Amino acid sequence: MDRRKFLKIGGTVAATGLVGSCGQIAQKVIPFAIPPDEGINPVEGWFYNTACRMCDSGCGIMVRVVEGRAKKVEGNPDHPINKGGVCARGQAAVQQLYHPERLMTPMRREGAKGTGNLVPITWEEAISMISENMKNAKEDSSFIIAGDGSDMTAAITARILKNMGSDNFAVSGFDSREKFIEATSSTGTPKVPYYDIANASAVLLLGADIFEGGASPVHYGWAFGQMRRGNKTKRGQLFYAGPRLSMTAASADHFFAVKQGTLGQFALGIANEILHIAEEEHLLKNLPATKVEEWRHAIGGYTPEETSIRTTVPADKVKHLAMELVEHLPAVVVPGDDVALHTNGLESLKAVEFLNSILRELAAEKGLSSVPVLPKENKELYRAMNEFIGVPEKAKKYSALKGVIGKAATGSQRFGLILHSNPVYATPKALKAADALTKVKFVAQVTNFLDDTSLYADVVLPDLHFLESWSAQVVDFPHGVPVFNTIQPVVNAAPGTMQAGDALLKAASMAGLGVGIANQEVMVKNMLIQFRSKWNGIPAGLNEKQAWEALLQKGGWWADIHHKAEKAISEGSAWVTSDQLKVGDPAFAGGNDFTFYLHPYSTVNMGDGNVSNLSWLQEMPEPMTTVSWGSWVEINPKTAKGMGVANGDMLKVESPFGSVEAPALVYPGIGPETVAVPFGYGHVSFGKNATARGANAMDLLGDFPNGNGGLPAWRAIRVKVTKTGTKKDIIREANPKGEYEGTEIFQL
Amino acid sequence: MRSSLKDIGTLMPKSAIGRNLALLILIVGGVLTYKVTYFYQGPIMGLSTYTPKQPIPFSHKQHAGDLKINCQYCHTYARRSEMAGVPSISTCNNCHANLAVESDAITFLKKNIEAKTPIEWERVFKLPDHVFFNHKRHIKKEFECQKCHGPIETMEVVGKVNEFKMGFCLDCHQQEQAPTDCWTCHT
Amino acid sequence: MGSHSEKHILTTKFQTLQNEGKAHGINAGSDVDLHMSDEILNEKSLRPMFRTTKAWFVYTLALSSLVAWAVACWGYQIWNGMGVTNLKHPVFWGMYIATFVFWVGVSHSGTMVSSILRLVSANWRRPILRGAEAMTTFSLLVAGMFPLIHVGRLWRVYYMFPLPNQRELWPNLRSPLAWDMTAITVYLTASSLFLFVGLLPDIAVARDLCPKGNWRSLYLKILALGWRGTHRQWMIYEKASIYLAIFVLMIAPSVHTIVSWDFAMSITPVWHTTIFGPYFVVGAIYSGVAGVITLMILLRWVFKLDDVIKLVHLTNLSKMLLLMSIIWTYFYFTDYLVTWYGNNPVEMNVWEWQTERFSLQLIVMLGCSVATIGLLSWDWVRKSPGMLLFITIWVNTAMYLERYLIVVPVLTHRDNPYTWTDYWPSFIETSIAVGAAAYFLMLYAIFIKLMPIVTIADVKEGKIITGDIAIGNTNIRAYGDPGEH
Amino acid sequence: MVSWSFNTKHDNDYKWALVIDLDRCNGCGACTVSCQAENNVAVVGEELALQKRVMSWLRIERYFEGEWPNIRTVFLPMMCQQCENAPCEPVCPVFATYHNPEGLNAMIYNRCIGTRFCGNNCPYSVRKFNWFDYGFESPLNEQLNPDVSVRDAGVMEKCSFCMQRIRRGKDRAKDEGRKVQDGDIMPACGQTCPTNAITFGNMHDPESEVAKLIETKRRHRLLEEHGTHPSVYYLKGGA
Repeated sequence: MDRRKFLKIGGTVAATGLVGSCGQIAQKVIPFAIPPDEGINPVEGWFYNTACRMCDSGCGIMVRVVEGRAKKVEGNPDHPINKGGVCARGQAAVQQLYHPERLMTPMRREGAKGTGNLVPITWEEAISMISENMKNAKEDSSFIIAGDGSDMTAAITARILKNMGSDNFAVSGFDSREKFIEATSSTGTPKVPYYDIANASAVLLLGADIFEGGASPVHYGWAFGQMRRGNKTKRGQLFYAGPRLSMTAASADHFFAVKQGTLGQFALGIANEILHIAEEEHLLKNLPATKVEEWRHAIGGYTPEETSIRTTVPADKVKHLAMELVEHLPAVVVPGDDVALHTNGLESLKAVEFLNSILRELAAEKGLSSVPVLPKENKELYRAMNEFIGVPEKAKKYSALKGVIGKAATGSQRFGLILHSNPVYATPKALKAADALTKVKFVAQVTNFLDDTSLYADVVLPDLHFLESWSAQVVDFPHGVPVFNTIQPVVNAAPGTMQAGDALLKAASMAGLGVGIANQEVMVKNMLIQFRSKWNGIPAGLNEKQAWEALLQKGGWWADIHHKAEKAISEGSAWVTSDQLKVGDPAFAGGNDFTFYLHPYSTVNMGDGNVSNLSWLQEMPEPMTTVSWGSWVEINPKTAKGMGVANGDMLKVESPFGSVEAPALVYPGIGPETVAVPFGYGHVSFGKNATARGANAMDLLGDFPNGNGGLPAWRAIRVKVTKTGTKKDIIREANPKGEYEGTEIFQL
Repeated sequence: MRSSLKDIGTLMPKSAIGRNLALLILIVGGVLTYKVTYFYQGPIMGLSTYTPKQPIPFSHKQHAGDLKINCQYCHTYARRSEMAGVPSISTCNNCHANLAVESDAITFLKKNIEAKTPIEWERVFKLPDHVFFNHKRHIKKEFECQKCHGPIETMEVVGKVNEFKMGFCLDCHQQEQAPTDCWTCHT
Repeated sequence: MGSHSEKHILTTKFQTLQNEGKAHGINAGSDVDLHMSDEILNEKSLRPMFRTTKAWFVYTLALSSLVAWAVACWGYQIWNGMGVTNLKHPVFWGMYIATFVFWVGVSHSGTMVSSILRLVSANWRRPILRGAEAMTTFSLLVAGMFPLIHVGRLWRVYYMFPLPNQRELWPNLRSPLAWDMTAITVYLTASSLFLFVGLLPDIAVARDLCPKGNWRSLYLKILALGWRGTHRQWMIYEKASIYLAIFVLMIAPSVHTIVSWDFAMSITPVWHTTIFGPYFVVGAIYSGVAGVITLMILLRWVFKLDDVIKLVHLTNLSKMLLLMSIIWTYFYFTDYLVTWYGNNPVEMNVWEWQTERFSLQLIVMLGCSVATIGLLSWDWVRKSPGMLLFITIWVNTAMYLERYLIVVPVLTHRDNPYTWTDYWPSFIETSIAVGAAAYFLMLYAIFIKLMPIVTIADVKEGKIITGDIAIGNTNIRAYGDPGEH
Repeated sequence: MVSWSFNTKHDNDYKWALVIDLDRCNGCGACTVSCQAENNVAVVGEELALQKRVMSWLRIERYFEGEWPNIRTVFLPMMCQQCENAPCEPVCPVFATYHNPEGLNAMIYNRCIGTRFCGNNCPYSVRKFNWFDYGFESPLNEQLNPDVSVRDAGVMEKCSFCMQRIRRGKDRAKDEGRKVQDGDIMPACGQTCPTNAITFGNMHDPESEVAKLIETKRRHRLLEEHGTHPSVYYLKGGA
């Protein structure tokens, strides 16, 4: 259905001073100070295009605004990422905007760090304090931890940081993507590969929970819909292989339970079987025979039988899966956290890429292909825009964060700035972020809510909510296609709040570190001026104001993507050489007495926990467990019976790095040797909805394997599980018995 | 007591006339209660029940009556929106930029215009928030505003002429064969 | 004529008369004591009314405090919303509805039994009528409260009445609840009328025997409606009571059938069955008769009415109870069998759940029907008030549980398995249910103090038509035979 | 439709239907929050959620089959099915819920007296009751949708197919002097669905997408044995 027809695309920023409460019964009638433009129905309201910042996927949204109040978030149908869809978290943006606990005034710390004793101060005081401490900062004695390194606030602060003679910029919103970049680094164009699910007819997900997290749940959701039923004649097949039945896995036609850390070997096993089939059916003719031979030889060991021993997937299933992939071309294999976050992560990723390149080859022979073609100039543009933002690529890596926290821990840091990020909560306990922050002389935090990190901040600045602020974002979208989102204020700023970027600019200029920019809005305009010529789609005839409005009305700028490739030998396979085709057995943190594999994962409603204080998301049942208002430990029914554990029994989960306690949830979708713990719960201080609710899975994680600078192998941790004897009610929407009757009663 | 009540028999009216009379009284009584309850909650035509004092003594008699300014010149959303909308001060300024500027009402207005602060009018016509009236639809059907709001153009101070009870809406909807589905007005 | 001396008796010579009454050889077989003089009969019947012991005050006070507490709970519920109950999604009906059905059921004994017995002119009926009819009226008053307690917006409940209004909205006559309201109100009116008409001659007696300056005389004079016992009055009285009996007899079954339709008319799995109408009616009479027996035993024990309400009455009633329990058991198992044969997965789920969750209640309920049939088949059981008391109380407990088991289990485990849940009444709900029982007993206790609890006139009539009549020097046996029992 | 039902007669222009493709639905739950935002559905909090008093009009039911590792999962978005022959309608003693001319089960909150009979009689258990008065803590009330009335304690509520949107869509179509076509109206759930699993339209318009979809062989309706004739059609998953 075409949403475009349904929604008016919103105009530019609303006329200011819209107050009043018509519609509701009220004693006073307060008219508009300035009448809204002709043709607008003030009750239906306006739709303003902006971008969602609830996570950093960068979906384009349009917000319904009635009489100066944001009412509802809808997806921008023209946007290449979300195609008009919005996820649960995005929908909750309006609740975040009008949250009763939103911070409305700057705060200063009183007493020791960690006590969280904050007193309100004026903006002037706050700014002067910050500028003072900016002055005091010397070479390499200041750092920034940002929630997202791709928006205007990050850009401004990065410039200020440079003037302060430091490049300790770290982005805390890390996930397994950097592993992909590592894996693809040898190709010369390091990137997160884009898997064109939409046009594939078979997709194999290797532990890739693409609907729950990762690059963009909404985009992959759309792609999944297209694959499944977008094409009227054929239905796309979805296969999932991994250690847990995740929400993504639940949508798959076939689920393969694979032992932790062996997914790379699983991929090679399938590749082997496919090559076997190809040989029998005389496929892969276009490739040089030597190369195929080389491959056959390199992965000869991974016969279905061998694979089944390693991965616990029966050999016939491996064969069957390989056959399915060959039959449903084009087929794509998507690796996920369970591939990347293991000690053999890099090898596994390469193995998967290898499998993909074979499948591309097979598809190409049939004249099919699903390799997105990325015009060269787009890549250039993307790089240029990233450079404009000015946040170094390395800042987005885990190592950067680790480095910054490490430096802070030494006590060498005098000035720390934390932008919409909660490192104290959202980093592994092993990093000791809290202790590190206490050692920093002065920590300023920019946020909308007081959170765990605010306990260690000297000054807390109440930033505008993203629905109130001027900003823009260069989305790190896996296409490599540059997506530039403009973010405009759809409602007036809440009293007492202020654009933190502007405040920091003021502070910087007071400290003599000015970067010559008035405010964030100007930054966005500058980008328009600089890149307008390269942004095709904005008519050349327009003057600056018109161009500006056109940009805002569209919600940003993005290049069109076309998916059909003429030639199939893509950069995917170029770097795969036979000597790389081996995947070692995984190693695990924790000795033999740690009897369970730990599976920490982020749920679709809580994510990494930065939205845990929104009651809409707390009350929304997590789709697979149907649990709301609290965290849990998933355990296999048989295992639970063996341990005498029932729903609600408190379990103590101990890893080599820490331990958590949470009620048990007997969950059939998990292996007998695995326990799963969701992220996003167990805040120390984050408003009444999130504080002390459940356990923080981050406490179980640590640096493993030690030594390598990259992202730790967080799916390669083993834990002890013990009953504490206490019980806690789990709020679970589904009836444990009834959830097995539904398919019969509803004939599904 | 005992003497007055001879026996149970005396309870029943003896004559046929008596019985019919009783029946008649019952029927008439029933009809009366119906009518009474109906009119009690129904419209009270002609008399303004609620005339609050407004921040500016704006005279609809003068503007709408004598000067014959079209209602929708000021209440501009009426034709395109659910709500008619109280005009914004800039609308007033269209004429009063250089008209009757010396009167203190207008000076008050000017002050607001400079300060860009809207005037807080007292609401006269209220609907409970479970009722959704759509001005646009009624305007498009070329309905007289007066039909509901009363003879506004004769009023110095606007007062409520009709109780906007459901019966009031319903009468009209039935006469005009307008939809009487509950969801037409309630959500 | 003799009113003066009788008043005298009532105050002083009471004890001696009592002894005389005892002295008379009471032939236990017959239902009326032919040799008991009218004075003594009046004495015995009016004593509960005029003689108030401390015990009564304590008893009534205790009950009324329970009622007060229940009312407070109700107020709390209205103030805070229905959430103070344990009702939840999707268990929208619970203890309140079960209790409602129970009390409507109880109400079915009195009026119906007495009218049946009137119409078949069973002689043994006489002394028990009043107690039974009063029971009907009061249990209906209690039952009528529960729909009001149950609704979410009590202050809007008048939407259910066909009041003319400017919204031109009327009640929905397709809804079983609308029928329910009508049925209950009609039944209440009819049975109160029945009770009152039956009372007339006895009120007159009470009026005449009322000691001077006793406050009761005020309302007795008015309510007696100038009853003089003239021939015309008696004729009208007889006619009226017969007509009313027929009328009530027609209403009563329809009422509980309609109550059963609250369930049967819905498409809820276990409820949606055609047998519910008769099944409920039988259940109602079953519990009702049990209720009557309980009350009669208590009355004759508390007020020493052994020789007015005699064993034979209890025995006959218990025969009726036996019959009812057999019929009820039959209906219950028919219903069960049919549903089981249908083998609808949802209904099977409900039963599975019922047996695992409410096993105790099931045992009490089914055990009861078995026991009543078993025990009541023994003659000595039917003749032992103690046993009867035990059985009848068990029966009513069982019947309450039956209603609970009809309402609750299916709602907790109905069509949509995702929403399966559990329900257990909250403290508020329980207090209100208990308060209702207390309310019933309180009303009854007060009634005993305001009106003669024994149908004096009827008993006298019975005595006349079964005893001897002196004509001149000879005593001629009246029609009817004292030894017929 | 059903000759024996008590339904009011239909106006022939519109008959709204919702088609949900279970094969597309990935259970992400965006629809549930979207519905909550659009229809001023209250948040009940932890204690009441534990007592099964969540108010959400739309929930995603998740059903399992089999055991690890061979588990089949079905997501079933469940909202009011807007039955053609609705069990909830006849039992309401005050016409608070009734069949509207466009084949929807209208629920009029301010008429409801809270007998909860309708909720009892709904085989899908989709009606929700306001057990308490759940307020909207300021400034959260600023977000309330002005097109939807806020419900009070003691009344039933349920999915309305976002009838405020239907009304506005028809209103707009009327202004343009045409009938409502596909794309004019979309309920909040379908609006936000990332996988485009939800389609909404007018069954009486043979050109509409829903009219076409409900002819396909994957068409499925829930508990049809009750003869409720839902207006919500599910397209079964699988091949």
